[in-house]
Amino acid sequence: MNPSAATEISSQAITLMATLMLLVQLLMTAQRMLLTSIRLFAIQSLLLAGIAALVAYHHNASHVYVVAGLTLIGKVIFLPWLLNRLVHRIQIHQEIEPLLNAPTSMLICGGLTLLGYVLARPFTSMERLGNNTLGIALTLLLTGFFLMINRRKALTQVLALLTVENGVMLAAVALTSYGMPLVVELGIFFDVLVAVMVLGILVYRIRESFASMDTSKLNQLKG
Amino acid sequence: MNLPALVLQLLLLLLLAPLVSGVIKNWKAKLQNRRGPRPWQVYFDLAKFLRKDMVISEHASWVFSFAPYVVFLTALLTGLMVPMVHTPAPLSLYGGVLAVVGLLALGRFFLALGGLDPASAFGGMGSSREMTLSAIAEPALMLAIFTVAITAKSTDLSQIALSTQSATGKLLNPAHVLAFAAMFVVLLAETGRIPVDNPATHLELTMIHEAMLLEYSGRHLAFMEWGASIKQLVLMTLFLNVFFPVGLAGPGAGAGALGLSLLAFLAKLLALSAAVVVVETTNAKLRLFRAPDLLSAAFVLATLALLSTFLFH
Amino acid sequence: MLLLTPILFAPLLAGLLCLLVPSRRAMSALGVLAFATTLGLGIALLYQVLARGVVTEWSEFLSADALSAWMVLLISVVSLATSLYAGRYFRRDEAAGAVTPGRVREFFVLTPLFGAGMFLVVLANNLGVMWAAVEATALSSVLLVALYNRRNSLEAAWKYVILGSLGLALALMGTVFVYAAASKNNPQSLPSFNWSYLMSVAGRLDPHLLKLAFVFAFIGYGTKAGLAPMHTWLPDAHSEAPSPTSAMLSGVSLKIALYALLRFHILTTACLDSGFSRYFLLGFGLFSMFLAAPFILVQRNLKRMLAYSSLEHVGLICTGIALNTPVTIFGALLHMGYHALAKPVLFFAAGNIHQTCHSLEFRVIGPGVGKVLPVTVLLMGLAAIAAIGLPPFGLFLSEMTILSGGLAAHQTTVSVLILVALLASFCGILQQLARILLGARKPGDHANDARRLDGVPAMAMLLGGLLLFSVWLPAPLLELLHQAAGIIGSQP
Amino acid sequence: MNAFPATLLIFALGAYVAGIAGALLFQRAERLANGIGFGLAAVGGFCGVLACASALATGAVTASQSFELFPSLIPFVRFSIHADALGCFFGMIVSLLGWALSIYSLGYARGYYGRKNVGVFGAGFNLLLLATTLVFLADHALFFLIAWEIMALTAYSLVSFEHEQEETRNAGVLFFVMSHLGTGCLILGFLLLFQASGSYGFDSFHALGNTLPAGRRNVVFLLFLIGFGVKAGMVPLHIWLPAAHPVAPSNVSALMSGVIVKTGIYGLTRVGFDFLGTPPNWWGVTVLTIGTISAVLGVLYALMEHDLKRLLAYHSIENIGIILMGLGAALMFRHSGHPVLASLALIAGLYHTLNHAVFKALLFLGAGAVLHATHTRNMEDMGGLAKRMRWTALFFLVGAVAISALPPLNGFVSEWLTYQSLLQGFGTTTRLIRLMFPLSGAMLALTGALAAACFVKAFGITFLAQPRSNPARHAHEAPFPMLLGQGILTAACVFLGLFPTLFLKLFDPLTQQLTGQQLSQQLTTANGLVLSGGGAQGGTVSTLGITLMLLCLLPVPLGLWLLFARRSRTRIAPTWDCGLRGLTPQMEYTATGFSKPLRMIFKALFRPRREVQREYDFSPYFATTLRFESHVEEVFQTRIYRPLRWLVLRASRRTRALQAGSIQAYLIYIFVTLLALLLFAL
Amino acid sequence: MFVHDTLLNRLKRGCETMAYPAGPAPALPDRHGGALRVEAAKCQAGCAACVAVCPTEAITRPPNQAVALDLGRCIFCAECIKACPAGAITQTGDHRLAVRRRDDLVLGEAGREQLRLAVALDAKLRRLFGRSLKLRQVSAGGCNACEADTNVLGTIGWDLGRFGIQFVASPRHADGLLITGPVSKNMELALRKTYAAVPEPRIVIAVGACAIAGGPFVGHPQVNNGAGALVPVDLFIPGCPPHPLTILDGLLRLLGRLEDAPRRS
Repeated sequence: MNPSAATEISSQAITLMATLMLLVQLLMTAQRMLLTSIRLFAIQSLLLAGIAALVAYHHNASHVYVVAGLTLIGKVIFLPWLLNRLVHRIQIHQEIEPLLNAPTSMLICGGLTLLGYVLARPFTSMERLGNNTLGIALTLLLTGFFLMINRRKALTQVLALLTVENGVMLAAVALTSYGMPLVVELGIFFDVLVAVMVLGILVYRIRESFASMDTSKLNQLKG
Repeated sequence: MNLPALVLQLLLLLLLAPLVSGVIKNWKAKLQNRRGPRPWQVYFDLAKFLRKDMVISEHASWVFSFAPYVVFLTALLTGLMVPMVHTPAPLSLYGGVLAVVGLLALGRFFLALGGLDPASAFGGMGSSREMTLSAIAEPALMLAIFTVAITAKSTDLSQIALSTQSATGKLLNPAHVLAFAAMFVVLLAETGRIPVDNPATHLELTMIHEAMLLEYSGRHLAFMEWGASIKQLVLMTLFLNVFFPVGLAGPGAGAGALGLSLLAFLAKLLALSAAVVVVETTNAKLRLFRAPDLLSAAFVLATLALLSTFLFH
Repeated sequence: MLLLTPILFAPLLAGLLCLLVPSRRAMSALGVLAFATTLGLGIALLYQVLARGVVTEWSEFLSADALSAWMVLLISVVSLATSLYAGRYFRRDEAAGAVTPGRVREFFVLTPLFGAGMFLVVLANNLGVMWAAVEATALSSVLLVALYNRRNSLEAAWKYVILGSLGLALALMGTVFVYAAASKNNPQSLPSFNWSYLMSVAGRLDPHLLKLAFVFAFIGYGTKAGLAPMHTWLPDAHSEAPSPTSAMLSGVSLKIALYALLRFHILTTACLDSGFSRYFLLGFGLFSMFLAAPFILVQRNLKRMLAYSSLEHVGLICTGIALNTPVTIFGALLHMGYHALAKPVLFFAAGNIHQTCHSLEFRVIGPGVGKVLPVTVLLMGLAAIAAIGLPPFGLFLSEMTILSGGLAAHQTTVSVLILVALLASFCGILQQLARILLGARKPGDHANDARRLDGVPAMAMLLGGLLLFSVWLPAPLLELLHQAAGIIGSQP
Repeated sequence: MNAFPATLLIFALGAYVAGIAGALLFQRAERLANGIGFGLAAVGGFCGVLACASALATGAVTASQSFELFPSLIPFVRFSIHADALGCFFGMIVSLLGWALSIYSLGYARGYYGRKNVGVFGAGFNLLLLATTLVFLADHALFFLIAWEIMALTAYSLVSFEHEQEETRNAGVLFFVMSHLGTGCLILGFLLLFQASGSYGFDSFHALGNTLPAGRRNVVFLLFLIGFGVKAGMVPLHIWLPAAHPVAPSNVSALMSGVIVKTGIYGLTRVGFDFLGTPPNWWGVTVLTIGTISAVLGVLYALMEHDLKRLLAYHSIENIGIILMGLGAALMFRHSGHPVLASLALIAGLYHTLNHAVFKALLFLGAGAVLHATHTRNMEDMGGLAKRMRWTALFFLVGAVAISALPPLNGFVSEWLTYQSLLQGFGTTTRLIRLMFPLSGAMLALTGALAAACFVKAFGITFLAQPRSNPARHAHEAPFPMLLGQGILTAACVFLGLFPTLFLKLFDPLTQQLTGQQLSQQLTTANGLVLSGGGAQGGTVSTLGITLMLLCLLPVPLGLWLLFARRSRTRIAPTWDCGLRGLTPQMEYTATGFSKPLRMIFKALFRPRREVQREYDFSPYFATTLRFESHVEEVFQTRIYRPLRWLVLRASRRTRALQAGSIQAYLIYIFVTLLALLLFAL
Repeated sequence: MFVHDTLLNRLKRGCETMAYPAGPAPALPDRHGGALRVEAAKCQAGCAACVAVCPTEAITRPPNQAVALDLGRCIFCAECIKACPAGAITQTGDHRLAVRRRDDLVLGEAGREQLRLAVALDAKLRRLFGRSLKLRQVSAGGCNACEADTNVLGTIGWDLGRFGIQFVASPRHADGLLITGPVSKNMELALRKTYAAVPEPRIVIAVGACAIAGGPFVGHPQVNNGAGALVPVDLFIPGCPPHPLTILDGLLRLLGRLEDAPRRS
């Protein structure tokens, strides 16, 4: 396989995986079961790890392997496990009615996707691998953001936040030839880990105090 | 300062003032088809008051006893600032129209305090009304005087008189006539005449000036009454010699001219008294709250006078 | 001699040691010791920076320029005061049963970590590390906010962490974009992500990318810095956190985020050679100032009011920097310092009032707090006078500096707007505080406070410093500020 | 400035500083704190008077230089003072009042023993004097603003000194808020000047206005007019004044009404005559109009008051109006190129400033003594105090005569000068605008007459007749220091009234500085005994002559007395009560009743509300109880400020809805901002 | 024009004040018999017809004494004249009735058949009040008839003002009191106070039977039987009510302004 063909294949694969990430994101937007969402997030993270691995392989950048590995361990295995446990402990499985119904949400997500692509257009030339991965990354970020707004359960908000994070990581992998410097990656990784743990603690405490996880009930502080 | 002139004018003021009041009273009675008190009745009254004992309220403070002297002296002093038979007035240098108005206000200030001092409701009422009406009369008075003062470019009464004298046509100037009219209304108010105040009323609730004097007796009362009549004379003189300085002797006039001037002044004074009598006889006293209407009419007249100085300049 | 490393590690060490020591008193002493050390080191750093320009350590992993040195001083002072204050504060809380000893330990462990995180933010040379450090400060402070574990504090913490994390995710995006821009320039090797490097190649970076990067970084760090309309977590967190934490959050944490934002601003300006980022700072700064005023005016809660006042001051600092003249930037930095000295005093006093009156609602605190807490209220009054920008305190001077700089640069409209906003919040704060501090107690009120001097040393230290530096700025400090202003405003 | 006054001036400032330190240091020992605090303030005030007056009298001010008080350790600010003629003049006012008020306070502060912290009180008083003096002397805009704000701050603290009452607190806040809004305007004004000159030094502002573009210059003028106008209490920016002045301790009220308010006048003069160059006509017209309105409305509202100190406060508004009339006329003359007339009007305004400071402080001190004795400010509870507080009554009466602009006291002199300048102004132009002069003069006459009415009421109801309450019945004379303080000011009233020609010399350097004219020669005739309104025929007045003549005429009534009534006796009897069972205090005329005719006449303005509740058993003509309430509210309060406040608060409450507690909403804010910025960045 | 008409009319009418005292006094009305004359000498011994008919107990005849008519109490009803069989009591038609002393009003004894008309004030007081007298009227519980007749003096026909006599509102301005009515208990304080309010020297004039002695109310527990009990009276003007002419005569007599007035040395 000549290098260009390899690049081509890698590129195709990355594009595919990125698109799948977006698809997973849309699925998360559309459904309500908490455990399903966690699983979907795990899948999304797995795809991200795959992309990272592909990039690492293609550029022969060993530290990006580390990133892929960390993503795999952290976001595909550890965090879903943690969140699963939390769901079981707090005995809440289903998201209540989101603010906007599914069709409207999908419509908005479509719009956001468009925006992501438009934003990414000037920078497509920078991508070594994949097509429009940056656009997808931005879309992931924006739809994740939208998901946070649209959902009211504390846990789903955490999940949505994590998908935003995935989007950022995708951008990091997609845009830069070698990913970020290792120390940064490590920092980011541990931060995200700690963040989720902190969030978990809070979710737990909120559940204890409010007997609910509905964040729309967290509205005592006004003015 | 010309001492003989000063003494002369002082005597004139002291002696003429009660007579003017008496004459007005007499003529008023005459117009009511009665015989009326003699014109010099006021002298008798004053002499009697001076000789009588005084009864002073237990609530009154020193202000009460101080006020009559202030009223009397300020009236006298203003009289010396107004040209009576010759220009300049004896104390013309010590103050012009502003000082005259100010000194009269000083007298009124103490008069009103004297009314309040004995803790009588009538006195307070009189003070309140007096101060109210004088406050409303004051701008009209000032504006009327300003109209002539501006043309004369001076606030000195003698200068104003001279300036008015110098141009005979000025007397028929619309500004002058309007100011003259305004001043006449103010004169009625300031001297406590019908239709603003009734000097002959016995009913406390309708009183203004009298109400403040209710507690005064003896020589205090004499000085108050005398002061009031001097003030009346001063205002009339001001009115006559500033707005209508016909016959007024100029500076450095000889004895003959002065005599003539005195005669002219007396004649004008009598004429003005007659006018006051006519007004008093043919009008009813206004309600207290209607009096401002009259005075604001005077103010409007004065403003029109001022405006016409601008229009016909 | 190593300077930056001990600054970073002293609090870290203290925090970890706090896990071990038994007594609250010892924990508090450790905190004081750590931050006193950093303060001393910070002063040393000041002279080093003045002498050498930039101080670096760990092969440029850590680096400190004038701006960083200034921030180090601010962090040290505020943290020192907080540690001084916290001991007594938690003794009373514990006595009242408001917190468990475990929670108190949590505080004494997390606060130095929080401080260490902030030190790392300002000392890190690498933008990514800086991001990570900001995230670390956010996470440590979230737990501090939630310390009381009451419904309201949990709600506040939740909002803080969600909005903060989201913001930081966006900031990370911005960081990624910058990195991308840097690596595009240098495709062959692993590019340096160091500040010093980035600045050196700033002119050659992709402007579009940097614009996008700045937008993300702006929203991200702006959220953390409490710029309106991303500020919504701020009043909640400030009001529900324990007062020492509120003081840290308001006194320095906001400014640390602002510092991070400023780094992006400097870079963007250097790259674009235009006022692109300035307009952001200007617009949002002014908006923050104006938004704060009505909230202050009809506020019902003491600490929330103070939080909105912080919002206003942050807005002013942003605006001052955005006016982009040496004078205004100098003024803004000066203002940062004065505000860092004044605002914690207010929060400390609010803490005392809270513990005495058991509420922060103006209605409950009611008139006449001065009768109960005379010393606290006196100091609070002075600090409030400072905070609303009255002489003889320095905030007046820094505000005047910003305004005159603005006018000298013919930014008349902006200056007028600044002035109007300042006046509005002045009226609000004055009216609110006069309502509670002065007056006589309501009959039947038995709130009294035996320990009237609690927290006074910390407040007196800050206020004394404020007063001192209001009339006398030492020459080195002045020089440092000018250098720092030069770093921010060296480009158009 | 030659060495002597400058040293003395510094000494005065030093005394204030020492007073602050001493009073604070010894705050535990209240007697000592009182003695040190106010004693040093008195020393400082005395030195200040001496320094400023001698500097003005010897003309040393014209040669004075700006010098730095102490080197500034922060950039931008220069703590430099320049005792120029204008500053010195106002410095003299503040020092004079500081002197008298401090002596008064030595007695007044005793009332706080054991109740309040006298040390803090004394320190605040000193600080206020210090800051105010520095406001007048500052030669650098930032220093000026610092002094200005410290002055406002100290004044606020002193106003709120008796903060236990809610009324006091609210008034304090209102004062401070208004003051600060004004300061905002000042800051902007100075900033605009700074923008033009590039420096904050006052020396760089001289006649700067001539180089400014017209629009900019007008804006600057308006800003300063508003800024200083708030402090001066000109209508309609005055609402804080009647609220704040009454609630302050009386010595502070006196200082505020006497001096603090004058800082606004100082500022307007400084800006209008020094900084802004030759003014356009409308500036003067505006100031004159505002002055006229302030004068009339101030006195009208004063008449409606029965709170003695509020009444006095409204009179401050009136007098500020009169001062502004002088200043406005001066501006108009400056525009039309009549420097002599401008100087005359300026002198009129500034002389009135001095006079008002003296007599208003005196009146407030009197009110303070009354308050001290009766513990009420309500005139309806007073009465009969002239017998119980003889000296206070006398002093108050002198103040009342002076403020009513009655000859021969000082109020008359300055109003006379104002009249003169207004009347002579008529000839300066042929345009219709000149009608303003005599009309303003007429309004001035109305003001004067109403003021006289008001002070008849104030003095009469407070001091004369029967006591209306128990405290008034048992009132006692004020302690000696309080009397001495009042005595000094009384003497000042008399001297300023009787010897205006002497004091006119002090204005020479001032007018020389501001208009390039010296008028003292022109304004005096007859060996300096007679004041002349400029020009030999323009009109003259001699208060001294009037007084002497009054004394000379005294033999007339005395002679009549001797002639007719040598043997008459005087008997004390109950007041004539129409033969009823004796007069009770309830039957006396009340303050409210006294002003009723005016309330009715100016009904359209006052819109009085009255409520009468009558309870009766069988016939409405025989009421068993009757409750009468009458309110007059200021039209500015009801028509402008209250709706404005309501609007602001409502808008604020609406804004509060943004922070409704929903995290979703907060996320949306960020999201929308992000989208907007992204689109913008595209 | 109103002003014009008024003035013209007034001027046309001229002076309508009566000539008295320079000219003749106006005639008394028919029903007014003027002063009474009592000649006790004419009385029949033991006759007390007049005593019985007198409604105000003005006529007394103590045992073994001459009849005495107290004009101070008399209401001039003329019943006694009709009742007297001897014609001892007669009407003189004289309007002059004012006296200075209370017992000058008691008629009957020989030598005291007529009123001893009032003498003028002493020289000092006359000098003081002669040309200027201000009076304060006190209506002390009467029927208002005396006040009405006093008022008549103010009309243009009588014009009391021409003599320098004037009624004033304030007792402080007054030189004396003019009291009408029997001085009921309710007016007692008022009268005392009014008297106290008048500055010295002062005179008191009691007008009408009530003010002199209580008139028809004499002896009633609620009246003081006239002003004399409370204040020193200088002039008594009897009548019920006295005719204005009588009052005017009394006043002028007191001031020594009538030609025929007997003067004290």
